Amino acid sequence: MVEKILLAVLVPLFAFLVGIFLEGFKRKMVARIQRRYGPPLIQPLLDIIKLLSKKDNISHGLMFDLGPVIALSGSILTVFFIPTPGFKLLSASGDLVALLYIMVIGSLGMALGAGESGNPNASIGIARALTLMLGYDLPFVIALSTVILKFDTTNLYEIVAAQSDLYWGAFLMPITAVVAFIATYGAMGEHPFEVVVAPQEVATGPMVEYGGKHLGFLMIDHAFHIYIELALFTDLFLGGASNLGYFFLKIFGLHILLTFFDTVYPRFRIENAVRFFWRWPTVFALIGLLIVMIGG
Amino acid sequence: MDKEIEQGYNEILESLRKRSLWILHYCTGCGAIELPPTMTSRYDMGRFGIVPFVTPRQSDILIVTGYVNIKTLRRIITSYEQMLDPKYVIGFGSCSINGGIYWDSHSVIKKLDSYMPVDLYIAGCMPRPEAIIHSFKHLMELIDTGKADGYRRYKENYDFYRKNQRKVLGKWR
Amino acid sequence: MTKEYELNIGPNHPGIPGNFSLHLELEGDTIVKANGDSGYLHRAFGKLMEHRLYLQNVALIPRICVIEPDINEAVYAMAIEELMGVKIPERAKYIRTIILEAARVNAYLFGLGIFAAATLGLYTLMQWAVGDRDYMIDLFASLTGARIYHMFIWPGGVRRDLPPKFEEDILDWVKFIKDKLPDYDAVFFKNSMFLHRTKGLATITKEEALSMGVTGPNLKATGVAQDVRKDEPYAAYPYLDFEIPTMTEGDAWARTIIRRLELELSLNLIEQAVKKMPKGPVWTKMPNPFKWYVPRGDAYARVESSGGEYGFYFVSDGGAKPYRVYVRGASMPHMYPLAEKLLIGQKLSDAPQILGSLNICPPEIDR
Amino acid sequence: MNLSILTLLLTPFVGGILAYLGGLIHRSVRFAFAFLFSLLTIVLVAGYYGSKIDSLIYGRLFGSLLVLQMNSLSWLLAIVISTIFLMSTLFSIPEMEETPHVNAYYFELFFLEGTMLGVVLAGDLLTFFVFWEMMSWVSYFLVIKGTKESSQAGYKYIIMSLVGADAALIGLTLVYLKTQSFVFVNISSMLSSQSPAFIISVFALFAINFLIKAAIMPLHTWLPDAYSEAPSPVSSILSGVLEKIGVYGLFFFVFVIFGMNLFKGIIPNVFGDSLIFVVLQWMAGLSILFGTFLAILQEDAKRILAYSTIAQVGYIVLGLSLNSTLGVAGGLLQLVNHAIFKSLLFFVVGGIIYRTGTKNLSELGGLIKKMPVSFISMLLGIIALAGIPPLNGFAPKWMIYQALIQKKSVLLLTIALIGGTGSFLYVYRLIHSIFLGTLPEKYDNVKEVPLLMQIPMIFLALLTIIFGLFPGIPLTAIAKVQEFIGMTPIRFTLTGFPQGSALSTLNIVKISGTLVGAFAFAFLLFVSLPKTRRVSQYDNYAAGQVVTKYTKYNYSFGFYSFFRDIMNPIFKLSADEIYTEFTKFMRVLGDHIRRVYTGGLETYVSYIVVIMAVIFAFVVLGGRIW
Amino acid sequence: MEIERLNQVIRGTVEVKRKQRVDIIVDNADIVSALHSLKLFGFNQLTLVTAVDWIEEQQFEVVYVLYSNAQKVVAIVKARIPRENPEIETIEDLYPNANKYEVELTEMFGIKVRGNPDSGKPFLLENWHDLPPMRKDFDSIKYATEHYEARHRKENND
Repeated sequence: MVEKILLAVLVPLFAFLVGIFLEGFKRKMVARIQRRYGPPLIQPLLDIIKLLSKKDNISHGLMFDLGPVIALSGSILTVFFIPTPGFKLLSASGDLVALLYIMVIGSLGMALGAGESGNPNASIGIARALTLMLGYDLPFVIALSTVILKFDTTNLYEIVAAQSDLYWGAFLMPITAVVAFIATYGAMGEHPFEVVVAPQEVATGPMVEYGGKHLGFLMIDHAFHIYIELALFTDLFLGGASNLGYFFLKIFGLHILLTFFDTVYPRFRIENAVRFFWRWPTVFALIGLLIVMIGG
Repeated sequence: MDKEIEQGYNEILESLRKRSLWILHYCTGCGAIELPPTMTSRYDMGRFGIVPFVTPRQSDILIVTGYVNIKTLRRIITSYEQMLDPKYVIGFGSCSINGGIYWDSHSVIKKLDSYMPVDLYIAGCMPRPEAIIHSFKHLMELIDTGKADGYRRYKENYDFYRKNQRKVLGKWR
Repeated sequence: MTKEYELNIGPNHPGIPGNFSLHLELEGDTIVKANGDSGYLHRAFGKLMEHRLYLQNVALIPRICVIEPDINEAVYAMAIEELMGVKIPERAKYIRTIILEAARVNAYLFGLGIFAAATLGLYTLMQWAVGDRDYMIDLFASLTGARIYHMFIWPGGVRRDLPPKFEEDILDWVKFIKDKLPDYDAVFFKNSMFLHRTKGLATITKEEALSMGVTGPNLKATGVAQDVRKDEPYAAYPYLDFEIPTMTEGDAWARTIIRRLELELSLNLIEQAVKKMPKGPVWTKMPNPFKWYVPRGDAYARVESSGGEYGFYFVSDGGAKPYRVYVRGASMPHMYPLAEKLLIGQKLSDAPQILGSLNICPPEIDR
Repeated sequence: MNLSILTLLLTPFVGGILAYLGGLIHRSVRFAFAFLFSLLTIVLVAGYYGSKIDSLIYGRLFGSLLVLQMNSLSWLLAIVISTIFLMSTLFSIPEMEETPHVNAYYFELFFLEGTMLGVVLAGDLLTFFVFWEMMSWVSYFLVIKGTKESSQAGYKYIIMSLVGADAALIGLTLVYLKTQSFVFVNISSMLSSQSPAFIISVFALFAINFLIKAAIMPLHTWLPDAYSEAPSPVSSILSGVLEKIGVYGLFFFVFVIFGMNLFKGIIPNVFGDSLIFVVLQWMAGLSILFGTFLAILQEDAKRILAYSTIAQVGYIVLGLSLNSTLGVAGGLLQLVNHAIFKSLLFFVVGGIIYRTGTKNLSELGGLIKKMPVSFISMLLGIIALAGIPPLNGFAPKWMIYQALIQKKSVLLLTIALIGGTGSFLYVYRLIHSIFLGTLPEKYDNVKEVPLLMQIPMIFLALLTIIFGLFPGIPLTAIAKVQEFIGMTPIRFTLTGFPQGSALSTLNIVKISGTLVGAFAFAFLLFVSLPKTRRVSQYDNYAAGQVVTKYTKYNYSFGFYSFFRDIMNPIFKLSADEIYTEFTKFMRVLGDHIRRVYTGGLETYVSYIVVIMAVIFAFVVLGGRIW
Repeated sequence: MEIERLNQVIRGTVEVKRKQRVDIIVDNADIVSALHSLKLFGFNQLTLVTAVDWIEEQQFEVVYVLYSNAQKVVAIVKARIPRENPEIETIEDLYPNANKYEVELTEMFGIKVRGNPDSGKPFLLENWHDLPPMRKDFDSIKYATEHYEARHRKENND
């Protein structure tokens, strides 16, 4: 029992620390690409502390307050379902399909909270976020179907176990892995898919009225989000890992790759982003699916 | 005893908090031209955790960059009141100190601190990026020592500020 | 039934260039009505100049437009020179050209950087461009000590000769920027996403542009090679060899690429001017500056700024202070009515981009 | 002879008559009767819980027995019907108070319930068909009691229903001519000797009828109008149960009356499935996809729900047509749960219309401050609809996905998952435009809906939670249904699915427990931080400008307009044109029929007589064409 | 150059000031017709519209600066109008960009523009209740001193 409680604390903590480190590292790396020195690695943590300790917080209503809370709790819940080496807490309670829906809980909370702010910028941001979600979900779902078909199970732990000894998903179905990577990238909302926040268009979109501890919560949630997306990809296509160190390294490598794209691409228009996802990634996802269907 | 702990806790918080200051992205006057160089690769104020942010709710510092037109003043005050405590105002350039070269203009106010509490002024037209960064460092010191208390002053002397604002802007809210 | 809703872009908004507000009425994602709201930077320069001596105004006028302050000095000097009938020395002409072109390059670097960051979210170009621009700012600072408002050009020529080694330094800087241009191209001008978002966006035709008084890069992008530097040459431009770049597309992409070409042109002009620059005096001796009396009359002096035609309509009654000055900013017709018209029917996501591609500089409108 | 089925069947009719008569005395008498008899119906239905097949022969016509029967499938439908009707009756009390002909409304409402029960309890084709026809007509009369446009919508609805009914009538006649019997239990064995073409034709004729009622994709055109223009309690009945009757009919005919054995051999197998099922699966898939995408683009609260009904019923049909233990169980669970949450949503929207007088989303907003109970109900409703755990929409979808994976129907899985994602879009639109955003000034004095409207909402909202956390409760009844239709019953636990029942295990209570834990942690962290200060909705970021009550600062019209831009080319190519062509065709058809009919009941009866005569003549004279 | 021919088409004084500049002085009533002729003549761009307050003569001088893209000539059209109840006709239909210049004229000088729907709407100023600020009889120094609090110099600089 004690062990379980300890794990229940440790898993989210690990996820948070990874997320926050990657965020900090990203800022540093982007700064270096931009020929700057960049903020210290712990800057995201400082930002969160600053935001959480704001003396004054505004609220537009109960849902406005609960939005970030639900977002964070949804993310924490998701973390428990993602196979992390060494932790096996809720493996029997849900699977990949359930995970897809569990991941939405946080977004829904965030959407509800942002909606209550009564700011059209926030509403547009949410509308964009949901539309974008529909965009990247199509290739992503096809990719997931391919994975499920390939390993013939929806249990995440079994999927990870099936990829041992370098039988990685990425090697078995490279096309699908690339598609899933692009979709994961879209889900993380970095450039060029940064249509949701888009400060220049909708003034940070859903976060427009959020400040203080609300924004702090959202930033914590963002750290989790980075971890979730990348860890899921790692589990599905990079064979998970045998220990936390390898797991972290894989996530770290993915994140560096993402940051490169983030730095050199401007933003899509939302329609174009969705059209992009529905064009080549979807076609390639279907090709990947076909290969697996034929090749078994 | 509790009070001491609380004080110590607050001190630690302040010292961490000052390392993350977000500027409201609002170019009120021509001083805004020196902010991009300060942000970008040559001077990079991001080193100190200072980055521009979009909405007043998210930001900590309002930089009044240069002269303040009365039309702008109204928006500045609106934005300032939307910011969350603790919030700081930096008066940037000579124009915000005493009207500068626009002392005789019919649409530019001359003394910013009559209308909103200013924690720090930067003199010069334009202040150089080095001066801006120095002023941020100074603001951090002020935050550390608790002297950057503009938001408290604004609350305490709300009637005074509101009276001055009304005088210039008329009954506007 | 209320279909539309209102949205303000600016003044406190990263999508707007400067302190300026765009009041949009939208239906869903489509703009049905766009109103510019200016005046946030209104300082009434016309009125201020009426209060000041001609010499004092030299310090005042650069502050009209902060992005490219030197054109103000040049145009002010040119107006007074026209009224007083002063001819300026050859070297001063070249120095003016160098300063103006360097200022233009600065304005383009700054403008393109902000355009990339503030409309497309490509911060990398902004970091690079604004950082590279700063080395020229250093050179400017060596002129009079000021980074932004140099107050170097004044009636009769320029205030003093160039500092030592300035010529070599500026050539170095030109080379430096030229070396950087491929980087900019790779990350921005040839970026597929940029092409995707700007090609065919907010197209203006030649006729529209001419009838609305559009000038500068925005006009050149529609295929009209109109440039004050060629049409009514001032400073040392008559002695320099250059072609005005034009494009025919007239869309946001063409407007941006034109600025990229102009940037290259200006760099070439600087090189030419530095190489051709003669030795000699830099200031036609004028009477005691505090007692300048400009003969009665009016003049319209104009130069080509980074945005387009920039001019002063200058009236003197023969006194010690200007009688009336009207500042004609290039952005005024670009915003009213061009941008207001272009925005209608466009998507919200494109609004900052259209404004950015028109290179609208709010202080020119407000003055 | 056990008369209890008859008692059960007659209760709503008696209730309707009593409510009508009571309403002539005083409205409270009407309410009392309405409430008591709805409750009585539930009690009577519930009394059948767990009992085996029970049937009653109540007459003989055309040489065939007339039968009522109660089996576990009927029971499942009957309990859903009676529950939703009780809720709807309660909801109707304030809603319909001011309308004219309120007595007639209750009369019709109860008649609808009675006829529906009749359909699910029918043991022979004739009873089935008579009740079916009555059901269509009564529901038509209820639909046209709504808004001004409702008569047009109802017209469309009844025309489509008539088309279906005619098809069914022809089918019925054909069957009777061949078998000389209406009784369900005879049909399968008697048909087996017939030619495959005959069987397929008869099945197709019946299927058209059912697919129209179930509004499966190409036959859905009547639905959005009828649902959105009908009075809200009626909408919830239409969406919650009436559509399920169509699904019920379809699968009752497939699984029970015709039986899978009948199709074996005459219908080829495609992808390891009978072609019928494959066709149905893809029709369901299309319904999911287009229902969802069209729902996203609606500007009217009830139309969103109407289109979402098409999509959600698509899941039911998809699940059932998978013809596997998991799929059928998932489909039936979706049937039960969809009735719950869709009725709930229609009730909430009905309450909004009751208070504000509009269902136009762009005129609403910010009502969360005024109507918290409605908000929470709708929140639970949309979470359930979107299939997000831990509410009751999750388990059926999960089961259907698992069944799809078992079948390796990856494309359908993709469509179903995309439909799930798409549903987030429209449910968020719904809750955002109504409850979130800026509160328009004109709604400053809006109050929460009356208690009688709240009770159904709260009850159904609680059901979404209970059935969500414990899918085992409805699954108990569903497993019995599966036993009844001769299928391996689903294995389940109270809170999910054990090892071996599906590809993976599921424990919803554990998921929700963890969620609650995470929420508690986050919430405690949140409240331990500095307090929040409530600000006015006008104290809002507007790029430095001031927002006043005159500012139109609410984004609700064309919420997904960029999605429209994306979809436009696709719609132009496919659905839009077909759809417009189809409606055009329907209108032309309607115009022709309008010349013959004025809409009166007697004309319709004569029409039936004529049609029957024609078919009779056709069959007698050229009957050997089969 | 055909600039000389302008004399024949325009009712007003035409003076070629220098190589690329021609001044045209017209009556208030002839402004629109003169600009119309000039547009036909090739002056297709309106550069600016402004006014000069000749307070001693109790007159406003309205100035239109036009540019001919083909001939590369600047034309400055000037018309004197009385200072009392100044009014001019709009040229918005000739040159679309004249709108805001005319709005500015109304705001800064109080010159009414007939036919311009926006004339009189606030453009650069907000809540302005004083004289139009660009008039010579508006004393902006006095206004500024009265309305805006100034910073007093401290005796000791600490």
